[in-house]
Amino acid sequence: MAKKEYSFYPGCSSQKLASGSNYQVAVDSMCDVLDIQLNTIPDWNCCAASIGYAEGGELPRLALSARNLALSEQANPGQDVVATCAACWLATRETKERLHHSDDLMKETNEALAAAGLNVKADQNVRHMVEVLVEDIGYEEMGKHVKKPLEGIKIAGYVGCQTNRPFGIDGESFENPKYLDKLVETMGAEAVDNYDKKVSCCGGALAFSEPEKSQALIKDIIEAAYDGGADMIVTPCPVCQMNVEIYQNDINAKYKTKFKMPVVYYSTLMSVAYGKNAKEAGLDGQVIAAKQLNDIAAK
Amino acid sequence: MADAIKIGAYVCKGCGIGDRLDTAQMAQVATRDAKASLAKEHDFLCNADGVKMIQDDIASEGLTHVAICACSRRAKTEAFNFGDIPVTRGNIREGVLWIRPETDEAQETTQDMADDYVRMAVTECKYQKAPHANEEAKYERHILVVGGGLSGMTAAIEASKAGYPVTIVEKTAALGGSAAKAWKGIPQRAPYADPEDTGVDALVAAIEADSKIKVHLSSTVTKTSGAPGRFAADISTESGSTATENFGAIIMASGYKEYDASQLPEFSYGKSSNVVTQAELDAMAKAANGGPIKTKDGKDVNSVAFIQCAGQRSDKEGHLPYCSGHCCLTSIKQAMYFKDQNPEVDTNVIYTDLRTPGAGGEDFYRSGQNKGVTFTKGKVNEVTTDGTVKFKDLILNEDTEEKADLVVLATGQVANSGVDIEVVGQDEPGQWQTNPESVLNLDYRQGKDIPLLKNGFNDSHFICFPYETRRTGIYTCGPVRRPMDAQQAIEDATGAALKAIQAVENSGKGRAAHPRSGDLSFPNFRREGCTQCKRCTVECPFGAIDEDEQRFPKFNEARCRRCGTCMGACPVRVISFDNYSVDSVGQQLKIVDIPDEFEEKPRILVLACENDAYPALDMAAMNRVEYSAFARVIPVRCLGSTNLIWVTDALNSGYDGIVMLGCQKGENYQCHFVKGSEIAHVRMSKVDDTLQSLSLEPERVEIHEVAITDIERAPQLINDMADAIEKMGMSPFKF
Amino acid sequence: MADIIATNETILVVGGGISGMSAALEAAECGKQVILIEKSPSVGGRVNQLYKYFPKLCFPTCGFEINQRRMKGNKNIRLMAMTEVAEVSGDAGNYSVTLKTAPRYVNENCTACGDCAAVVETEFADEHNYGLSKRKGAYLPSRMAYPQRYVIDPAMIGTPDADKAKAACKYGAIDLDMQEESNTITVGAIIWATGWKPFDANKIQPYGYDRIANVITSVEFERMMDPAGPTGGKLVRPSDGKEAKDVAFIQCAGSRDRNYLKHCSRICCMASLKQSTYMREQFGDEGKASIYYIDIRAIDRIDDFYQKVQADENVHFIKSKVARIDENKDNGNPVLRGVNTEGYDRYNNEHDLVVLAVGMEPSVPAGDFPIKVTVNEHGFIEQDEANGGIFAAGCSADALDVNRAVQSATASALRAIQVVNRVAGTEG
Amino acid sequence: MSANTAAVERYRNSFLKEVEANVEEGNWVKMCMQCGVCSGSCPFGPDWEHPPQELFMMIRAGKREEVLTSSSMWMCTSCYNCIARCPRELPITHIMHGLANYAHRLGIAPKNQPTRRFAKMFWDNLSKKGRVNELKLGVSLYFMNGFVSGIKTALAALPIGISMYKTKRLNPMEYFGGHGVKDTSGLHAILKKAREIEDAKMKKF
Repeated sequence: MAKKEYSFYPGCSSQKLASGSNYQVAVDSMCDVLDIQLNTIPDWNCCAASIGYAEGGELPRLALSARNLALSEQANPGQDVVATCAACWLATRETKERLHHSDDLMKETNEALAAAGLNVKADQNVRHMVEVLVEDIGYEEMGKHVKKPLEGIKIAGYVGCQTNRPFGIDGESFENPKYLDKLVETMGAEAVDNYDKKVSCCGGALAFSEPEKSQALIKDIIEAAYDGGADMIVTPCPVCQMNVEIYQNDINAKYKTKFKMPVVYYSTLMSVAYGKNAKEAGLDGQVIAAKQLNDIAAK
Repeated sequence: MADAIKIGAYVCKGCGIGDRLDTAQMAQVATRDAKASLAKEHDFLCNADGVKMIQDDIASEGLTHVAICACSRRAKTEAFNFGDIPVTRGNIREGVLWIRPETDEAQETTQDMADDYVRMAVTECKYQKAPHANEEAKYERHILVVGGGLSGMTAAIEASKAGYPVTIVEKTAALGGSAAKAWKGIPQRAPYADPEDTGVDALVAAIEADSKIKVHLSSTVTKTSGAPGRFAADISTESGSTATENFGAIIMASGYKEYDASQLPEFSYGKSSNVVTQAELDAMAKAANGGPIKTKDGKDVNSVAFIQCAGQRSDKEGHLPYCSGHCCLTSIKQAMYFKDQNPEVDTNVIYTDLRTPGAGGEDFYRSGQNKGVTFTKGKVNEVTTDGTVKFKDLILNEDTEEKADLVVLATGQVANSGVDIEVVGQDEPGQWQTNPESVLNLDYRQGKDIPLLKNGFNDSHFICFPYETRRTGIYTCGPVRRPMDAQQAIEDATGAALKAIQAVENSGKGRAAHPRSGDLSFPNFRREGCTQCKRCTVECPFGAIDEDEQRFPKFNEARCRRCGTCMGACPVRVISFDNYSVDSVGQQLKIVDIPDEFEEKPRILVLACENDAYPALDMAAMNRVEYSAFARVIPVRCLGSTNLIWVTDALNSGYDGIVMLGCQKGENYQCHFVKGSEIAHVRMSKVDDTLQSLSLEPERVEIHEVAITDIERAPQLINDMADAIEKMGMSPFKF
Repeated sequence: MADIIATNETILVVGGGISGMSAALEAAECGKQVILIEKSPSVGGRVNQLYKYFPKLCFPTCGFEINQRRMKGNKNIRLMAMTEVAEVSGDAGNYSVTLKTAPRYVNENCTACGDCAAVVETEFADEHNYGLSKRKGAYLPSRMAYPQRYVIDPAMIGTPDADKAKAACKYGAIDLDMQEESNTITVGAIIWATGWKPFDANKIQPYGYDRIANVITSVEFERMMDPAGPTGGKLVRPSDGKEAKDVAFIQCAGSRDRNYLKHCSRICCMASLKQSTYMREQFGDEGKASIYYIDIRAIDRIDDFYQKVQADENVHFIKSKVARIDENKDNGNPVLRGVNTEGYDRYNNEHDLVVLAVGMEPSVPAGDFPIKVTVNEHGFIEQDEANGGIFAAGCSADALDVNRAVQSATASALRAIQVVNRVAGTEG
Repeated sequence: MSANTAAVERYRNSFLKEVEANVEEGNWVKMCMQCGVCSGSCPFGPDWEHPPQELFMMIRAGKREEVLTSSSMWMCTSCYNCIARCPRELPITHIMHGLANYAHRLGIAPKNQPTRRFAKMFWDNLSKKGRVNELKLGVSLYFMNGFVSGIKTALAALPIGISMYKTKRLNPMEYFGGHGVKDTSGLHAILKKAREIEDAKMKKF
């Protein structure tokens, strides 16, 4: 397959030594195998995620994403914008659609951008990395590169919210998207079918400000994974990954549970299956080690 | 007459009949006992060869009648059609074979059963004449439409488009009715977004331009006599002049009047000029003619509250128990009057269930919201004279209020349906006000107008047959039939026009209307035997029978539905049909072989309504549900046609039990002739005297309501009688 | 097949459901020549799959019996089963229509004795029961099937079972070599009465029809009540066959929703009110129904039926569009999650069974009409001069209850007659 | 506004119109048909004093005070369940954000609403350098309720911090500098302009 190029929007959490840095590492390894080239948008900025609204309001928030789109049009003309972070993707895609939905917004946004000598058309596609995998690469091709099938591992595909709603992945339903399960099986592992909490919310945006509330949700997500006999959870979203992984001790303390459920990225699974070592797969980024993956990676 | 006729009996051996029964014996029975002129067996009677055999015999042997002893009359009906030759069916397959076990001990009784059905089929033939259209049949294409509103005008135009001349009689001085008083109408085409022209002006223009449509304004129908094909209507003007015209059929589109809001003091109607009804608001809008709608005292309107179901869907005294169907859409339309003219005007619709069904309805609701009309689920308790609407917000669950410059009451539709001939002079509180004056002034013995169904509307009671009124050739449409909006009224009127045309065509050929559509038979009446007891004139469910000058019953064939209720009612048996009579059934039950009581072979006469009970027994047979071999089932047109003489004859000739199976009666009646089953029940309540006079147990005669789905129950009822007889013992009247 | 006599004074009715039958009969009883085609092996359509009608709670087969008799006795109607319209061309008063008739593999010799079905073993999902039960490969579509003639399932052809059926028939009624027939006829007007299909419940993902055994559709529930239905007239749960005594009805399942059907399907409220009465009919005081609704649309005089049901303390009304259904893994109960918007009560209600009051979707997708007709965004045919001599009847025209569908059919019959009368030049 | 005027204003559209004019996607509020699927779909459902559909009804009822001072819309965690399921296409998530933002700008949003305060920090944090600086954000968050409680929360969160640090997913040095865009001035100019335009659009009510 010919090399595929995309204009890449990494997002804050992916930065070196940030909460999602391991995600980035695994994505790079995965893309390397699949011959995907990510051309990072130069000088990209934060998307304001799903919390910037309160202070930022509508136009400034949209302007942030618009700036990224504008920079992308300059540096990587004609290329789809691809994000790995659900929030980044959502904010950017929403901005694109809102700008096209309202001429006023388009006008006002460009007025704002003009202050920095920028202009946006927002006519490129804005896509999540899993869309690239599912639609441009395809399961068959992804399967071809598997060197070490992830046999004997049972994985709960936790899709979460923002990769799934309101846009979602084409051909998948909001309530029961199957692409993570298919991906898991493509990598030779077993998927937990009808994983109850597949699309439940982890409390994302409120994890910091309302920890009790969001941890209650996280508890259910992990519990359901155990009920489904999962060895680990896989997710396409850095917010989900962090929230579900790092609060398990607090949850154990509060609910007298004994959770120790690894939460990994699809890209980590794929990198391991593609024969990358633990470091390349970002496994060293696990707060709760995914032992089975480490073992396979070490083979 | 019996000797004038030549009957061919045909016994089929197909479908296992030949394997399980002695068909040769059956053929013999046909000629020997029932006196068929010839009887033949055939391996496969309904196929081309079998049918040809019969046709050849008709030609060569000059058969006048044919008795088919094969499957049920409901099967292969088309195959056994020999034009004018009357055909009867002995139900051997469904009626005998499929309901009897294939055992040796059952063999004898099963054969008895089959033999009897052969006897009965041949005997029934003897009392069959190919019916010929009655002489009074007249072909009159002219259609009368009573009411010149949207429904009436539509019916007229649509009938005219099909080539039928129409006369419209309108009470007021102008065409248009209620619809004409509206500023705009509810949209009837996609995108269902905005109020649109009512279409009334166009209709009026079309009617004035139509040479086939005559209009009488300021006129009413002061007398309607006759029957389909030969109605005569007196059309009288206000000035008193009267002209009589002839019509083939009548469409009643007398519409509705708005519910009298003065019965809603709690809403300050009449106390405040700023509390108006929907109709009044439309009048105000018409006056404003696109400009801002002002209050009656000329002030600007900045806020409007619409109160849905005002005096409707309520069991309060003087309120309407029903929903008028159009009001939600109408309020949205009216709120748009304001919003389209000035978006700053606040319009709030207070409802309990917003009813905007169908494709267009929901679009219109959404369009209303889009224009800024707000909707509040709430229950209004009071409107004060200053326009304060006190209500409970059912969503916010609190008692609250809104002050509005104008309050619009969605009061409902009250039908202009004429007098209620079944509850004469009814006008008790708690009831909708029934119209004191008649619309049609029918010169019918049973009353001046069409019987009402419910709440003063003339709707049909049949879900599958929405146009079935109880007056043949007269069809109601529009809001007089059922509360409805303009779009439905137009559809309804078009349908009614079709039915009127159908009545014209069928009455012209002497054919019956639904449900025996096409039946040419009609009641023959032997005047000399009549005792003028009037039962037939009273009991006819369709008001077909009047009285002539000498007080004898006057049959108006074209009004008759051929149910035979009159025949069943007649104590002296002077009423009959060419193809259905006291004899055609009575002689069947008499020819049945009645073994003497020591043979332990009781006989049960089953009279089953051909519409529901008989098909139910057929389908039970298809499911191989067994029932007693002692039963002899005779289909009747309607249980209402059951004459007491059949019961007496049966008991006298030694039957041990009688089971009568009719349709559901009462409020949710299923009887296709409306009252037949009910009348039969009343009639049979008197049978006890007969039984006593014969000193027989009352349990020997049972009458039941049966549905077409009673596939298990119907056979069970027959078996129950068999068991009862077992307990009571055989009838002593076997000779 | 005998030649089809049709002229430009003939009316073609497409679809043999209650609307098509009514339109055909009403026109024929006005003396018009009618050809009635039906794509399935027998007429009757959706209503024939209903247990009862609202608001009278009477049986659809009762009216169907009358309509059958009207048809048997009327020479003006030519019924062609298993037939569809392939092509249409021309204008009002002169249409050329190509009809395709699928092979039934059973000819008019069939006496409906059932010997063929008795010997056949292969079974197929029974369409009449929405696939909830099986039928033989040689079958009579329903007890009231008209024409009353058996059918051999096309999948049987070439199998030994088919030959067994043929051998079992004493009347030479089975013809396994029957081929599809094509006939091109001329008609003056066309009444389109192809009706509706239940909205595909799988698409309503939050309700888990595809994941939860005890979530079924209203049409399936209706079949369960039929004594001749898949459960022999018992209301039982698909998961474990236990009696379903506490049933939840979810309104607007696919209707009034931009995610599915934008329009209101009109019948569903009444259907659920009707079905709530089945609970008492079957279980007496133990039968409980909960109706989750947005607005109860018991229009015009049938509102009294709503009032009657409301008076039953075993029937509960919750003003709420259910947000999601999960399954209680321990007992298979569906758990309904949502908010009663009348005063804001959050609920997590368990029921034995959930019935989705699925919406009405026009049978023929907007793009699939053989000739150009005006279809609105909901897929219903609009009344439009531009449609020439083609008129919609019943649920091809709008989401209608039976009563209104028959009215619509009667009206469409007149519109068709107007065209053929114009052709005949008999406008008085 | 005084009690009497309140009575007059009830179920009048003044507040609805204000929301349409000044709240992000506020023009959708009127399209709600009160089915409540949003309220039932929210993962934080039980924590809402007034769920979305009820807020919409309150807006129509003119309950300005109750709506804008409510903590409810601050419960939105942007899971988009409501948007996905709304039969009427309302962008509920955004409306909730919009209402929160509007209340916040008017200065009548509940003072100590934690999300409100966190959101402010988040924005300040990102708008300064153009990218989020997770540690600073975290630290300032811990101290948003004052020094003492801040230490407590910080200590409580310490194990997490350490584990993140161990796995190289948290950088102590970030506190002194860390990530950011190069063209900060351009970014600030854009945000300033955007804010100006938005303020100019704001209607007085």
